[in-house]
Amino acid sequence: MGEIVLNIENAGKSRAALQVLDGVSLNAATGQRIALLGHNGAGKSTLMKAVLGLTPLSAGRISVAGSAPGSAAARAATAYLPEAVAFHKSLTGREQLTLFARLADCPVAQVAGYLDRVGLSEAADRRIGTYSKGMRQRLGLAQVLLGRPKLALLDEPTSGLDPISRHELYAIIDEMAELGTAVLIASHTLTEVEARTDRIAILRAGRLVADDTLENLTLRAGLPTRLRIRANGDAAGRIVDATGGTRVNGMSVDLLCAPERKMTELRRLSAMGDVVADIEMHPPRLEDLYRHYSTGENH
Amino acid sequence: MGEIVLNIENAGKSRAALQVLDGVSLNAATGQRIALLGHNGAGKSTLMKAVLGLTPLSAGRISVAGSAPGSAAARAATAYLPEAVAFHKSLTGREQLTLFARLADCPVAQVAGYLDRVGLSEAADRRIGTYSKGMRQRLGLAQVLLGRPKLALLDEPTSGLDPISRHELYAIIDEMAELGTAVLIASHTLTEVEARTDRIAILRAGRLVADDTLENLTLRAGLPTRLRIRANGDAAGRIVDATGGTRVNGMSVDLLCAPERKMTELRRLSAMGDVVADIEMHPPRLEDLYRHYSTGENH
Amino acid sequence: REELAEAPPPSPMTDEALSFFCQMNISEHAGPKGQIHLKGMPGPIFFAQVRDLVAYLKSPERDAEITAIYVSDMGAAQNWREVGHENWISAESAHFVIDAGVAGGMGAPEIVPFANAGAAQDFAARYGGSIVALSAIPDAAALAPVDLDTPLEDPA
Amino acid sequence: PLRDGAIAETLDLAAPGDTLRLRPGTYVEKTLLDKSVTLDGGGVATLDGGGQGSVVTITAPNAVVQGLTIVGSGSDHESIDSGVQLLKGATGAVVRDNHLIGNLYGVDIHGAHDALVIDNRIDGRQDRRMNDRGNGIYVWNAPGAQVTGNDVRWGRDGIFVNSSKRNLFSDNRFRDLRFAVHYMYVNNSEVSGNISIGNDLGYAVMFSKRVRVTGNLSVNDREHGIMLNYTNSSEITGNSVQNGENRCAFLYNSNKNTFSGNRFQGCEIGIHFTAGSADNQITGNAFIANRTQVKYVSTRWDEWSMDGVGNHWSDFAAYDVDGNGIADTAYRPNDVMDQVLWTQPAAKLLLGSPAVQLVRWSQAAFPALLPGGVMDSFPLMQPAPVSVPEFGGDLDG
Amino acid sequence: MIRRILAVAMIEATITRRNRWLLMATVIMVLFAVALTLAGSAPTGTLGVNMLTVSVASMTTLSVYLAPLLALMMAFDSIAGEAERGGLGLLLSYPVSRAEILLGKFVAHLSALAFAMIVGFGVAGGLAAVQGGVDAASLVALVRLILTSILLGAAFLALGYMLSALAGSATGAAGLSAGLWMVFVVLYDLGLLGAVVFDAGGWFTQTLFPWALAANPADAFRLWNVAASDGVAMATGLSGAASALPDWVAPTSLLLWPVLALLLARYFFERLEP
Amino acid sequence: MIRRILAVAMIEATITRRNRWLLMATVIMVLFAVALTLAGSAPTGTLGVNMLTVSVASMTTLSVYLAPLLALMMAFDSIAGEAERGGLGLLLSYPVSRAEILLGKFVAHLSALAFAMIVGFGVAGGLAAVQGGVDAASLVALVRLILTSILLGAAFLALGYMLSALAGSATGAAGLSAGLWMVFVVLYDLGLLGAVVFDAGGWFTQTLFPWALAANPADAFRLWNVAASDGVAMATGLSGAASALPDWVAPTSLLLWPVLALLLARYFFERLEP
Ligand SMILES: Nc1ncnc2c1ncn2[C@@H]1O[C@H](COP(=O)(O)OP(=O)(O)OP(=O)(O)O)[C@@H](O)[C@H]1O
Ligand SMILES: Nc1ncnc2c1ncn2[C@@H]1O[C@H](COP(=O)(O)OP(=O)(O)OP(=O)(O)O)[C@@H](O)[C@H]1O
Ligand SMILES: [Cu+2]
Ligand SMILES: [Mg+2]
Ligand SMILES: [Mg+2]
Repeated sequence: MGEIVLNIENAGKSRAALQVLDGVSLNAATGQRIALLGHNGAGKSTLMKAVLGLTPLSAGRISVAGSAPGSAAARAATAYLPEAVAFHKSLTGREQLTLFARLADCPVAQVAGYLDRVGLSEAADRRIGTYSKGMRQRLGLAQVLLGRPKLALLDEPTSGLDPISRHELYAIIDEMAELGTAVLIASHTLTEVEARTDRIAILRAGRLVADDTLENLTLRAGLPTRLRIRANGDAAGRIVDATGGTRVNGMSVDLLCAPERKMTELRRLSAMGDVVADIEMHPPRLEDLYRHYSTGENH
Repeated sequence: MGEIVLNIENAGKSRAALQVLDGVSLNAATGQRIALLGHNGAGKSTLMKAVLGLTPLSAGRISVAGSAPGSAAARAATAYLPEAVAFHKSLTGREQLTLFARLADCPVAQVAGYLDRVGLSEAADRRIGTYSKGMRQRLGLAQVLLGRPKLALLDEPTSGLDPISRHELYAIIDEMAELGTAVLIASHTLTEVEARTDRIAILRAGRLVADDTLENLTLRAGLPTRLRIRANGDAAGRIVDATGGTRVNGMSVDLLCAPERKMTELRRLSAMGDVVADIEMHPPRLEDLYRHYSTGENH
Repeated sequence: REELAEAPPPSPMTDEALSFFCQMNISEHAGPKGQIHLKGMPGPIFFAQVRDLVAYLKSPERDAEITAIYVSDMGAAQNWREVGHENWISAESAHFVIDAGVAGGMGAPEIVPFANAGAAQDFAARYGGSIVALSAIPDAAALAPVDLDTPLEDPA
Repeated sequence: PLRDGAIAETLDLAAPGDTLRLRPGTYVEKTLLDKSVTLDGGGVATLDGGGQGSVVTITAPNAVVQGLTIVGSGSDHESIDSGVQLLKGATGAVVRDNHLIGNLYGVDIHGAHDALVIDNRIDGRQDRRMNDRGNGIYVWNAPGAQVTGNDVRWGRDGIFVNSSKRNLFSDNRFRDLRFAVHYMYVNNSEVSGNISIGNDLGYAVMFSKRVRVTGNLSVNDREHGIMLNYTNSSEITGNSVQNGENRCAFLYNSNKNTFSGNRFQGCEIGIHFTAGSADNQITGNAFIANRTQVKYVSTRWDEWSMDGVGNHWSDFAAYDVDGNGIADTAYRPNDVMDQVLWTQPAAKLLLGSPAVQLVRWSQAAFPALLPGGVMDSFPLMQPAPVSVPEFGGDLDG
Repeated sequence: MIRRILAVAMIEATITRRNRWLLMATVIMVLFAVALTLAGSAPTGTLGVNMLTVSVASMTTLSVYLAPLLALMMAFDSIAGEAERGGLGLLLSYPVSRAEILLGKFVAHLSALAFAMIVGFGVAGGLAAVQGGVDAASLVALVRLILTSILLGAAFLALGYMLSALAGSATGAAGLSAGLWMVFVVLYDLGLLGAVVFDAGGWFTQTLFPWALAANPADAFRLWNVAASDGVAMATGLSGAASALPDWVAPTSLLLWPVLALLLARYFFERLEP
Repeated sequence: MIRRILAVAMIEATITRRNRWLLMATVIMVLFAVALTLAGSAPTGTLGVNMLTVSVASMTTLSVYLAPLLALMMAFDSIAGEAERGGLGLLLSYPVSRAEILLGKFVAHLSALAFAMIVGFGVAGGLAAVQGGVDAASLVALVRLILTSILLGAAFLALGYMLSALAGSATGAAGLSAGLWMVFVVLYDLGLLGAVVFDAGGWFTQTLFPWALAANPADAFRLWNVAASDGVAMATGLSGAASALPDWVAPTSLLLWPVLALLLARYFFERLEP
């Protein structure tokens, strides 16, 4: 694991009566891609703003590349894609990006390239007011690429992007990570995040309830694997009786079993001989994990 | 098929040099759920705004429940969720929703119920300015439920919603459809749309390039099914030679074949005997279809 | 001028008529009189001497827009004392004798109006002075300080 | 004796220097004092002229009429029917302490020199129109006449003085008249310490020279408190004019006069200059709360201060940083807007409009733009005190 | 329709209250009116009118400035801002017509304005009355002042909506509003004044000028208040001049303007693409 | 740092041009200055005074009102509005300090203001010069007017930023700006005048008052222009106070204010949570 770029210790933030963040500790090392999940209002965006120094914390501390959040050094090291990108509508995409390039100390000549990269070359000289939602999001994306950030905070980066741009986006994220950027992605699109991140952090009502790799989380969650057993002929009834599973459209039986009981069950099924035509194994997916961690429910 | 609620004929819209919509014809009948797909800037939001009468067309015509778009009757029949929901930030969620209920001629007493439905009861009396992005989106959703619209136009309804709310959303859509509402959903989240809509329409640069059920589209697209053949032992080379497929990590071979050639290929593979250990069949998914229709590429 | 078409007719001189500047009853004083009609005012403002009327006209001050100006026709007057109540003539068309060295009703040097140029000439021939139109009356004739010790003639 | 004609009979018998004391009662007869006698009503006798001619006529020098109530003069303006008429020859005649009621004229000093009219109460007629009434005291060609301490009410002018000189009118009270004091063609006279209340016009000086108007009070007079009309070289000092409905002071073709130490307060216009009034010296006066302090249409500058002393202006919020009682900056009562409004009455419709205020405001800040008019380079911070008779405020007593 | 207008009006009223416009407007009105009344009490002297009349006369002038200003400030953001923030599209997808939205906002803002006027002028008027007595005529003048101020405010509210619909952006609308205020409140009269001086009593001054004056709502307001009350006319110094026009002209102008401006605002609002 | 300030300034300049503020401000300035010059010329024509001097004198008063107004109008939206629209958070994630952002906006807006001033006063001055001749002194006065107007604008731009950072919402900022304008341009002087009248030449009037006057940037502007021009100084109500102060006070005040106000703006901007 590389150097720690982002270090959040015990971050707390209260707003009026609300405890928006509560004892959140999180680290990100160079090249890591971390998904930040959580229900609406869990505090994801607030955490990002705190990392940016836009919002002061009420407790705990954050350091970004060794500096305090909001310090010039921290900001130079950080790229940010807000959840609701807003640009001045009377500027063109190129003008807006040029401003950011200048501020990020990045050669202005590269602006055209970045615009092309996010598919905005044609619209570059139109006013942002005429952009579609996705086009604005793309422009937001383009500004993330400026400079060589050590830390990228992407707040729902795929929102508004069309499917093809989403793939592009994850390609970009991978590329950034490869170049050593630590990427923190707040997202609700679990399927995408599942495959594309190294670690997953889940916020629940301001508390960090999970922060690990997908495998470890799966293990730790102890969520049951679903076995789908296709019966030969009309043996489904027998299988139900034997395993305590539930019958699915006549021929099949679904069986939930905890990870530690999986091999036992498999062996028992094998022993049943040719009444079992086929067994499919569905390990828990991120969605189930998410449900588990983010709601605190047990299935 | 029910009564036609939305009838778009040859709609065209040009903006400055841009042809944003170009000869778009689309119908929606009661109870239909139609996905509207397309790349960023394809014209989805513009089409919706035209249906709402917010944007005048430059060509063609639209009728909503038999009335002109923007007429009182048409608006009474329509619910709309904009892609960027914006409410007055100094109002509370309840006040905002109450206004909409009054305008939609819907009993104000129901407001609390709808707020609960989208999970905002706790935040109902806080100012919208303090809402998280997803909470604002939820409020937007709540206002769609008001009244009994004949037509619901949802522009990226899941954007910003957490995974659990997304499920909720599609449940709500199904419920509306069951009650006879024609629902038009502009979305980029193909996986969700795939399972939850009756028909799929795809815009490409302002032109409607697809409008059919998923099956028909698949048929018509003639996209190749991918066959993954696992070789026994080291027979992979032989299989490549025989089929012209591409070798995948030593043991397997991928073979793309057009729908009409699928059975022929299968037969040929069967005939090869036990060199073939296993065959997996991957029919084209919506993502492939989308790529096909929305970019005009052929893979 | 255009507004002459709608100009109000002259008002007869009454015993109540007060001279605009000095608030005295003009009928009690000899010599030619004047009246000026102002827009929006029920009656004219009167002047015990034509000199004062001219002074009013020459002053840049305006109470309202002037709609008509009348002066006594001394040609039609019975005599200097009884000027007559109805013999008003439009000041624009009158002939004025200035510098005649005659005293007006209040005692200041007077500017004497006549409808008839001949009558004016007769007057000038008798008392001196020259004949001018309203617009040609010099400022001095109306505005110059008056030396009360200068003897003036009281015309018959 | 109360019989009609009794006085005449008694007078026939009287010798110069005698005093006739009348018994209480009303004597209906006209009296001619052609001897230097004193006719004393003792405050209880009434002379009634019976509505013909003058009630008392004096032709003898040093005759005295006092303590009488005199009523019933005739109504002829031509013969100036009066309560008491002092004709030529009545030099040094005295009219004192009488109450003259309802006579066409109260006292007519007609050619009598050095007559004295003192402490009479003259109530003129109310029944006729103002024009047809006579004057309270009429002074014609009466050099040296003094009118003092009289109380004149109703009638036309309180004192009308015509073609006279060396008169003193002092300490009189005038109410409900046309003019309180009316000067025509009079030189070298003085009006002082009088009170004028609710008359059309207070002190009107016309065609006169070297008149001193000083220490008088004018309250609620309708047209002007003090008017100078063709009047030159006069001195108007220490007067107080209050609450005139129109102008506190008005000058028409009047030159070389001095206004000093006057207080002009609460009038529509403080002082109004018109046609050809020049070389007047205006210093040490107080202009207090007049709606328009000065109305003076002029294209040249007129300096209203002398030797570093100007006037007091109640509307001038000025600084006196050195505390010498004189404001640090000059005061200009009128601006371009005033000139426009005076010369273009139609523009009055714009009064109160922000545009007008904008113009005024910039004019106030930069009076260099002004096209002439009055300028007071040494405005006084405080008004100078005036000494005028007390106006008791009882309008009916 | 009434129901929908009221629904919009209620929300707008809430917003007006929340963003403290109501408070601001009221405080401004009270401050100015009271300051003017107190300041005006000293040097006006006795004009034969009572304090309240004098105070009403000064407040008439004040209102010429303030009523349009407050109205424009309340109005300029209300369409452009909502369009810019994106809420307008959603609102317009409801079965509420643009005219109804406009009227709803108008009702709310006008109520706020009316509240501010009544409190401001009321307090100042009360003060003047306490200090210097009242009579029926001056009370009527005060009530007239308040009502006409509200009318004036209504005209400029509607004009503000028009600009807001025209401008495209809230800042643009703010600029246009400032311009409009200048034109109507200052420049127009300045132009007329210039023309009168230049014309020197000619045809323009005699025939066109009073009508041109009455055509401006700010001037119509002034003329109405002054012409209707002798006392106020006297206190303003305008007596006599106001009679240059028939009595009905100024009131008609002031009553027509809000209607006209609302129609204009509606026209431009209809053309607005959110 | 300079580079970043310039980057922000360039963008702000573009925005100012695009949303027509530059045009508006210029048009307003030209209209007013020219109107005032022409209106002033009619009755003063006969005076024989140098027209340009007259025009400059009038325009000084104009500028006291307009420069703060235009500056506040340009400034009020620029922080609150951007925070409201959401662009500020992103901007602040860049390595550009708030002070730099502030300065960038300041540079852009001040340039726009300067442009409007130069064109407006220039045109009016030119007009006056053409009509009534020029001399060196009046030209100097014109240039001084333009420069001090820009300084005055700078002070109020910065004050506007301060309010914009304070207010939280653009409409709130608009209201506060209106209030600030009233206070500095009108109420402050009114208060001082009241105090002077009340004090009746006492200690306050003689010692504190001139300094209090110079402490207000709008008055400092006036004092500077008045004191520097002989012709006007003697004639103005301010000359007493102006002469009671050392020469350097008013210029110092006017030069300090923009700096001070920028520091204040920065202080409140730093505290703003976007
Ligand atoms: N007001 C406008 N003026 C000019 N062009 C516009 C305007 N609004 C939209 N467009 C252009 O019209 C095209 C279609 O925009 P639209 O918002 O309908 O796209 P969309 O399909 O909804 O895209 P997205 O998926 O990003 O929301 C885009 O190219 C956009 O730039
Ligand atoms: N300015 C604010 N004032 C008060 N409360 C706020 C403010 N901003 C956010 N909150 C509250 O803080 C909590 C966290 O908000 P945040 O935006 O961080 O949520 P989030 O996890 O990003 O949600 P989403 O998925 O909807 O974007 C929410 O309950 C929200 O209502
Ligand atoms: Cu006389
Ligand atoms: Mg968020
Ligand atoms: Mg869209």
